[in-house]
Amino acid sequence: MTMTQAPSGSSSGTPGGPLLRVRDLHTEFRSEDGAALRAVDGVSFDVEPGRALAIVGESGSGKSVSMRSVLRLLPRTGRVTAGEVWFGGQDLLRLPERQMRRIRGRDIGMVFQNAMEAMNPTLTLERQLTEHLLWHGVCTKSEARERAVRALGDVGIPEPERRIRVYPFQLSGGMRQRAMIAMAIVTRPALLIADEPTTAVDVTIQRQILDLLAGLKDQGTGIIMVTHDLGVARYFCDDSVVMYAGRVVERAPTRELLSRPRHPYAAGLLGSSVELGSRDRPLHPIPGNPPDLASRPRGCPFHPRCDRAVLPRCQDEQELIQIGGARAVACWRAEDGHDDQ
Amino acid sequence: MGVVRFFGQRLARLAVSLVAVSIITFGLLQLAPGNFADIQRVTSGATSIAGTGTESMLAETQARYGDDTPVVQQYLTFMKGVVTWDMGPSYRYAGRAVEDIIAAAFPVSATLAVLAVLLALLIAVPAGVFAAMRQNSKADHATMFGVTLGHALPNYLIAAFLILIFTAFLGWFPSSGWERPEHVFLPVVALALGPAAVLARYVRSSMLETLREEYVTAAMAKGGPYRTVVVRHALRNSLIPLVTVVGPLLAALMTGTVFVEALFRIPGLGYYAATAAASRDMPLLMGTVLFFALIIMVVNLLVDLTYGILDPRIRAEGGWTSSRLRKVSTQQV
Amino acid sequence: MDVIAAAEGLHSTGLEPDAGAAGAGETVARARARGPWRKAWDRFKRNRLALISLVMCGVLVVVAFAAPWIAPHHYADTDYEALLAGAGADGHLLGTDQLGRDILSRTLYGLRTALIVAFGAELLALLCALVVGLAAGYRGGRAEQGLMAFTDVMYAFPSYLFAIVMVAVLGRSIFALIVAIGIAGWVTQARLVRAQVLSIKQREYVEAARAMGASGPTIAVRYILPNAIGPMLVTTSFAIPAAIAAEAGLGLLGLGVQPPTPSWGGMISEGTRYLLSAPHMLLAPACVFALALLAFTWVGDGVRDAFDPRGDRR
Amino acid sequence: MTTSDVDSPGSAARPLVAAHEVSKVFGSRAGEVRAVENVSLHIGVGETVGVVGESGSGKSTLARLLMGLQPCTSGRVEFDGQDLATVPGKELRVLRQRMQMVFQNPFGSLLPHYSAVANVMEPLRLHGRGTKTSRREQADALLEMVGIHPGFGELYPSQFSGGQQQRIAIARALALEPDLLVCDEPTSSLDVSIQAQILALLGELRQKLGLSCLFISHNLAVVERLADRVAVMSQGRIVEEGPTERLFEAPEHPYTRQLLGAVLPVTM
Repeated sequence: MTMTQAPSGSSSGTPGGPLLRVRDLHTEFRSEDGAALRAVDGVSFDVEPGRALAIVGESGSGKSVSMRSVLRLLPRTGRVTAGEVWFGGQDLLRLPERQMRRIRGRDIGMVFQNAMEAMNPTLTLERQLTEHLLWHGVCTKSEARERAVRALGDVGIPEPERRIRVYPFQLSGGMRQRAMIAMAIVTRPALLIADEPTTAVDVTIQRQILDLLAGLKDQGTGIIMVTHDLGVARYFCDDSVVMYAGRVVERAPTRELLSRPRHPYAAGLLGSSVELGSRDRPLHPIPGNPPDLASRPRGCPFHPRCDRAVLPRCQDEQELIQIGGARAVACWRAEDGHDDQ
Repeated sequence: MGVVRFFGQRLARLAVSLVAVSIITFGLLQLAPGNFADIQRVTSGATSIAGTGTESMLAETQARYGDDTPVVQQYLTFMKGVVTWDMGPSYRYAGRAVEDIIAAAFPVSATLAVLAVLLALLIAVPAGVFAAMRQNSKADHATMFGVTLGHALPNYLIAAFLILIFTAFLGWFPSSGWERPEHVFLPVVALALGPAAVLARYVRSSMLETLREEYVTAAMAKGGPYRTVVVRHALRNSLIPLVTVVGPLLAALMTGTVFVEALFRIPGLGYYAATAAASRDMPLLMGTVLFFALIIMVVNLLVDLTYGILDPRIRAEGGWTSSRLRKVSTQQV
Repeated sequence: MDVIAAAEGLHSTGLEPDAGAAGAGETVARARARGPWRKAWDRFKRNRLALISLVMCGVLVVVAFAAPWIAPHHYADTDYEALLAGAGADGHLLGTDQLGRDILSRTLYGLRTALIVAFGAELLALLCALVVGLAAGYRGGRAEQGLMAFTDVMYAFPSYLFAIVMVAVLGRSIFALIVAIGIAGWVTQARLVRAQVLSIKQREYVEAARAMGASGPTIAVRYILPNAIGPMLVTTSFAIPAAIAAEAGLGLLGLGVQPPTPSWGGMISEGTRYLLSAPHMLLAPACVFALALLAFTWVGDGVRDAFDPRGDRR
Repeated sequence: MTTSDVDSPGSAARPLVAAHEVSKVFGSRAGEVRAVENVSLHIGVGETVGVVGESGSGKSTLARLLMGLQPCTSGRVEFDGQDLATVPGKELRVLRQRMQMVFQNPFGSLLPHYSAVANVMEPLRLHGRGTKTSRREQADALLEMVGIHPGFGELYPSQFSGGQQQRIAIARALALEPDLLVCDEPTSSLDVSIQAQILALLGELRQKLGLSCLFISHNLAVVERLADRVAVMSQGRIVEEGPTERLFEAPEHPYTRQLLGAVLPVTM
């Protein structure tokens, strides 16, 4: 446990309780013609310390928007309209901006998809790795530099003393991605949000990045991994949440989810994934296209594409149903016997 | 490409461009129907400057060029004059040498242009940043409306309105002359508002673009105070390309002085260029045009150099290529 | 990333709802075909200022065309009984100048001069720019080298100065002004065409077209040109007010059309001379001039926003 | 080095297109970039060859060389026995009817100012096939075949989702009934569920139409699923080539092994 930097006020949280508890989160975007579009529509999940949670979904499912809602970093047109985000004993959504700022970067770190875009091209690594240590008053400038060098070494960048003086574009792609992770963990946050950190890199580098993050997890950091790749979830994440059209459709331990998905969308996603050695298994693609935010179907958002849908029952709102200890599914037919081949 | 090589290449290109400008101008003026003497004869008496100077000046010109010297010879003689800074007498301003007129007029125009650039920057940067940070607010819309006005109206029209307001109706500032400090105000404002509008629009859109960059979000995610993030991450990066706009802008300003100087009757380079053109005073026109071109090219060269120094990407990669720099500068204006 | 995607999707073009209509809904009738032009026009229509300005520009063009019939006097008619008469004087709505000429009539004829020169010059510039820019951008080679070398020179040769020299050479006629302003302006536009063509050439659909077996000219004319027209329209719509301003500017310097044909620049120049005794001489042409420039510029703004919705306006 | 062509196990079929020791060098500011170096590869009639590699391995460039879209710096490409470099431009365009391409970015590769059906009709028009009405009918049929309701044919590419755009692009590529279909990362810009739709469609069409296929992807699983034979590219070279099953089960080259080892399983 390297959580020397205890989250402020974390003492008030229940010991052994979740690190982050998101409840019924709703986020809306204002469209050009003034209509409110629900990008996130009642999302709930928990993150435990030392565990990784995968948020799985396709583009437009609201997985990234949820993360930015948690950190309150939405673009101007977006707004959290309801919900609670409990972290360290306080509801982040009700925190004044000044206190929220103390949490961002210090207690909750964020890793982005593409380091080329997420790092300022005109500042050296040193500036970018130390500035938030100074903002949060964690340590002095010279200590900050030492910590930054150490963080670079920790993520496997050789010659960190020299590398800290370069600009991001002077690093190779894989190295840059690591430097960005170093930037996020230099403050030793209790929670790390990783938004598709391996989507933009080659497979060989993907593996290295994930192993790096796994080391952090073993040290007690809670990690949220936003991904569209079930392989990443399977390799790295203890628990998974599947999102579709702004909603959580299934929540389960990753292995259980992948061995026996209960929601038809989750099953469809699995049936759509192509993996090595599955040459002879026929693909079962989900027909149709995901709905856009402006014309979301009534009730279960998946029912127009679902081969198990029963109308009009599926046009009614469907809450998550708890099945078993750790699983929940937003489908009333989840308990029906599966007849998958 | 190294800095030195880049610089050398650019200097060589500058020389070539200057020669090209001189050839074009000289060639065009050779095509002109009628020469100065004809025009003077036709209009003599009507204009005040004719009279005694004309005859002696014509004699001197003939002595210099000869009546039937071939065009190429004339051109070379003229260029020799340019290089040795001895361009002979002006037709229009009898008794004054072209180089003396330029030497006297340049500081006037330079003062105007530099003051105008400073004023423009002073208005534009805060206005642009302010508008960007309050995107789509009333203040933003008001700023952008002002920008459209400054963008649409040429400086002499702005000058006309300024004269109407401040001279005709309020009587605060004189409308012409260049002797006392109060003569400076109206021309500088008239000259600055257009560039200020261009710059403000540029700063605003550049800021908006930078604020959308993921590294700004990333800096916010690190817990940076909004203001610090804006200044350190967004403002800095959106002002670097601004340097490249200042070059073409200065060029526009320098030429813009032509109209403002004519309107306010300020004895600057532009004023002389205009009168030289109107009266076909070829040596003076050639001299002023070449001098303008030289200034603009030097300014552009300095701008490119500054840009390379400011942006670590270019500095570090040694990407000193004009095409790359120019790409940045032309796209934006 | 999909925060941005979501946000931009909402912002941009109404693409998402359409995609939905084409995808999920089985109602064919609901989906309306909207090509790039249709979309641009729809966006332009939503911009009220641009729409009003467009009408205004139409009115200005009609007035300029009909000036001989609308103007109460001929522009050169002198009324010696009313020299420097103020606005509202007998028979002279906007007053008269130092020679007793009717300011309203002169302003209207000035508009006529300005528009003829501006449209003529822009047409000339556009023709040159399209031919050279397209050739330089698509073919590269000599055309490109030539254009780039020439622009290098023209970069140091400010267009106004060039126009001044041209007028000095060609004399003071409408034709001379058109040529001077057109030639001075085409280089920048040619560069823009070239840049546009180069960027379109990078687009995958051009490579796709080559892969389909399309020939060079077909690609240039059928695929690149139509997609370059939008941005060119933006440039052109800004070039027209610029050309109007250039015509007046040359007039101001005494290099405009031959007097007594009125030019706004000349009128402004004269106006400053009689500033204190007759401010209306300056006020009337300056206001109409400003109005015309703003109307054309706002149309340009509208066109730009219509073709580039992500531009700095939003 | 034609022996490699003869020796490779998949060469029972007559090669439709064959690259013989092709190289492609791009000049750039930083110096020369050897995008493709000394690569030999052939595709037999009715065969699907997969090329895998990481970004910058030169696989996309190789596809363009095989299509004759870019000239080789050295080596030659033969299509049905004809050296593409020696075929004059006009005949090359005629030859292009027999080889068509599907690109990574479907929206970028469709003509934005043409409707969906016009996009599909365009290759037919270019090569003067049929009349306007017959082309229209053919385009409607093609759209139907790739799963786009012809009633949506009048819509423009920007009005479709990414997966639908790729379907339209496929319909367009098939309009000329080509012998060879080159797919350059056709699913990598698409979501997982849409990727599956497109892969299923491509698999089905390939069988139905008896196409020869070059399939380029960074995704090993995708290539494994579709290809009969696979070439692994790294830094411009083919490091290993072989029948799909053999290559995935018993990779010989260390790079192939590294690549395979990095893939994350989903269910196994």
